[in-house]
Amino acid sequence: MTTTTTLNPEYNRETDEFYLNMGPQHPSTHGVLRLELKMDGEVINEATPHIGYLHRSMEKMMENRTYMQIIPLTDRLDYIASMSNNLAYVMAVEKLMGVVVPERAQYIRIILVELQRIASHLLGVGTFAQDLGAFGTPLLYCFREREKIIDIYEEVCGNRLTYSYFRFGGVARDVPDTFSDMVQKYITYILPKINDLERLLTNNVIFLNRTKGVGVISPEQALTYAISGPNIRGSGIKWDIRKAEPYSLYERFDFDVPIEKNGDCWDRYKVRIEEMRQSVRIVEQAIKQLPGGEINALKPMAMRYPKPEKGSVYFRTEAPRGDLGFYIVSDGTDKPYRVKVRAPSFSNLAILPELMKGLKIADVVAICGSLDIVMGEIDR
Amino acid sequence: MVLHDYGYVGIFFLAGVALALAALVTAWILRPNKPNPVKLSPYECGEIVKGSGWLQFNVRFYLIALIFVVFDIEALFLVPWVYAFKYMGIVGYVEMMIFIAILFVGLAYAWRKGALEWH
Amino acid sequence: MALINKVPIVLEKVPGGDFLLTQIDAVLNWAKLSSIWPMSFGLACCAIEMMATGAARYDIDRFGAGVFRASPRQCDLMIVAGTVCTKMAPCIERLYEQMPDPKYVIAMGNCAISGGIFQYDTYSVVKGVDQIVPVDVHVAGCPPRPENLLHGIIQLQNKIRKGTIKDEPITIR
Amino acid sequence: MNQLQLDELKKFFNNISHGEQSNSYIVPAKDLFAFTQYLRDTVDLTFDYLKSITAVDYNENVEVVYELYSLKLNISITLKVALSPGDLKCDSVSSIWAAADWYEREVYDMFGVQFNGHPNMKRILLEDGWVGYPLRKNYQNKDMVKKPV
Repeated sequence: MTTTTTLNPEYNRETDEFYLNMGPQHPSTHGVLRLELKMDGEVINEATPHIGYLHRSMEKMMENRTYMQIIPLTDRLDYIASMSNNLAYVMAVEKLMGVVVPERAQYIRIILVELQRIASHLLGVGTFAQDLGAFGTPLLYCFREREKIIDIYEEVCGNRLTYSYFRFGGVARDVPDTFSDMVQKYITYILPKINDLERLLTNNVIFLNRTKGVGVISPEQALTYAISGPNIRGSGIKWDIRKAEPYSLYERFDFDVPIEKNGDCWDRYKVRIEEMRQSVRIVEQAIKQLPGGEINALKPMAMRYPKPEKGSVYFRTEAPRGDLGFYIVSDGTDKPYRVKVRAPSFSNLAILPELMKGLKIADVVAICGSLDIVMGEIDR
Repeated sequence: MVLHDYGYVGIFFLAGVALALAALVTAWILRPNKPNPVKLSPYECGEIVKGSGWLQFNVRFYLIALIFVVFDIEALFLVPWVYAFKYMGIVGYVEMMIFIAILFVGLAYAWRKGALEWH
Repeated sequence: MALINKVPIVLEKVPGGDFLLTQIDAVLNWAKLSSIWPMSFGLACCAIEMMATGAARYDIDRFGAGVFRASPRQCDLMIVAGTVCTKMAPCIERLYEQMPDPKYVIAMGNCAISGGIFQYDTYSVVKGVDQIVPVDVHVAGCPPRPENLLHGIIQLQNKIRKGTIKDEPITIR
Repeated sequence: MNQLQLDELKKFFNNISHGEQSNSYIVPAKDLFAFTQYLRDTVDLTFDYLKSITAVDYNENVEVVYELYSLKLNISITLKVALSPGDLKCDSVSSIWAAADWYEREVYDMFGVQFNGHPNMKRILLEDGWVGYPLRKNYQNKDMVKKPV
């Protein structure tokens, strides 16, 4: 397909279309995503994403493992927010088995999941700013704050990135007694740091020129492409699963759902910053009301080898990247018959070709960063 | 032996060339040389290259490059003039203003001709 | 081969040449090992730990390896951080080939070493990156802690320190 | 949608029966398209959010599962379409919800269900030349080692 330039009648020449692979190994595709770009000079005519470079056949593996052996697999789906994956999977199986989780365990879960949301958004905002040319400074600030959250996780469940801390019926072990003042110290530490990050980035002229008005997603587009999380709230749709279908104890905490109106990259970034503040509010209230009591409803044997009766369940939660759902079909044995993971980044990425037409190649980087996708849960 | 002023410039020039050559030669001596077809194939993020780079581009890229070169050289000439500004009277000043005016006419022409439009 | 590899042949004839040879080796190896430039090439969860190693707290720059270059042309070290899938395998091979010599590979994480947690019931995972590229250092862990990766880089530096220009190992291709 | 609304639905589509859960319906393949069109377009229903399309291989039939959600009513429903393993054909809903494009490509990639009317019916996760559909229960692959229990 050739396009003619409108520069000057005398210079009217056809120009050829240029194929470019923003391939699997690229600093700003946030993992192994390949974007095949058909370009006229610098302007993109068509962008087709190719995924599957990290397809680890997880759903096939899950059919041959007991329910508990699947928990470490769910850590590696969205490896930036593995606590939220654990929560979604474990609550799905609990709903299937009809287990009521004790209060203390639910509070611990909510505190850890909201801290995970802060850590995930920190990494998302940090890499987004890094891709737009703010090389180093915001990323290192965000990683410094994130390392402090990881210290809390190491204290609680011993691992930095893949926790497998939740069990059916509660949590694996009780939190150490230094837990509450570590979290308390972190809350007072993080709020001014989020303001610093916002002061550094939000009204920065270069940041504005690169993100304002770029990659606008209209509400209808957002709904028909089923995008979720900060991306849909950036387009003005006030929808958060923690408010729409409150699971666990979310109706006890008051927090509001930040939305922005015109759905460009800048607004998605601002929604993420605001969501961090809301998560801090939730953790603040949860840590004050953290009750005593036992941390697991099931006896150890029942916890490790659950045998839910025949049936199927679809359960979804609000992961940092959006609507993370688990569809589990059980046939009464100790292994699930089928587990389907509804990954938010999968449909968040599907909207990419629609946004790319007519933009320049630099905008590809901005949009890909603002959608905050993770290849682990796209390719499963 | 009194070296004329230009002698010093000559030595300075030779030293520059010698340094550059030294870097190149040591690299040429030290680096292993194991070419193979895949290594010589163009790098495209790990994929096989599709289509080719040798194709007709939009002419605006070339025009912008040319205009940049012209005004870059202008800046080059401005630098020594700025340093010597104190020792030159009004003559130096007027001379440079004429030079800038000529280039300004060039810019106006390019702008009028539409070489700066991007779409 | 590079010109430097012909120097030992001359040096052997000269008395005390071996001493000089070891000094040349020391200088060359020191230059190589104190600026290993890794390629930013994260596949899965280990990539996040690699970024954490590059960040402020664990600071890979102390070992001269903090400059994560995007293109293989400017890298000496390929850190395979994550699960190698069958669709990605040809790309990894091509990237390894396109790196200039001398080049090294660190297999970071159990998935890159031997398929790790994705060993059984998987149809699309390559069980270990050493089936594709020659691996110099294996860094175990799932994901390995940043200290493990730093330890891996130190081991790689020790390996480079023992290199010599006398009989350049011919990499069988 | 409680029992009352199902009877009202039956006026339009007589052979829709109730699934085992509260909000799940078993829909025959031939009027799936019309039913989903109806679900999305009627003003008081507006199931405008397609959560996911997936499939389950029950050996005697392959069941394609549609998860829908209406932001307005804040209700989720599940549609199940049973396909015989012989001819895995189904209507594509990608013209109703654009998200279905990739979902259906993934179901085709993993189960081999052909969605007619789909703009770009190709594999999405596996290489194009891959043989076989991995998530089918009868999928054989020589380098897939069974986990020793």
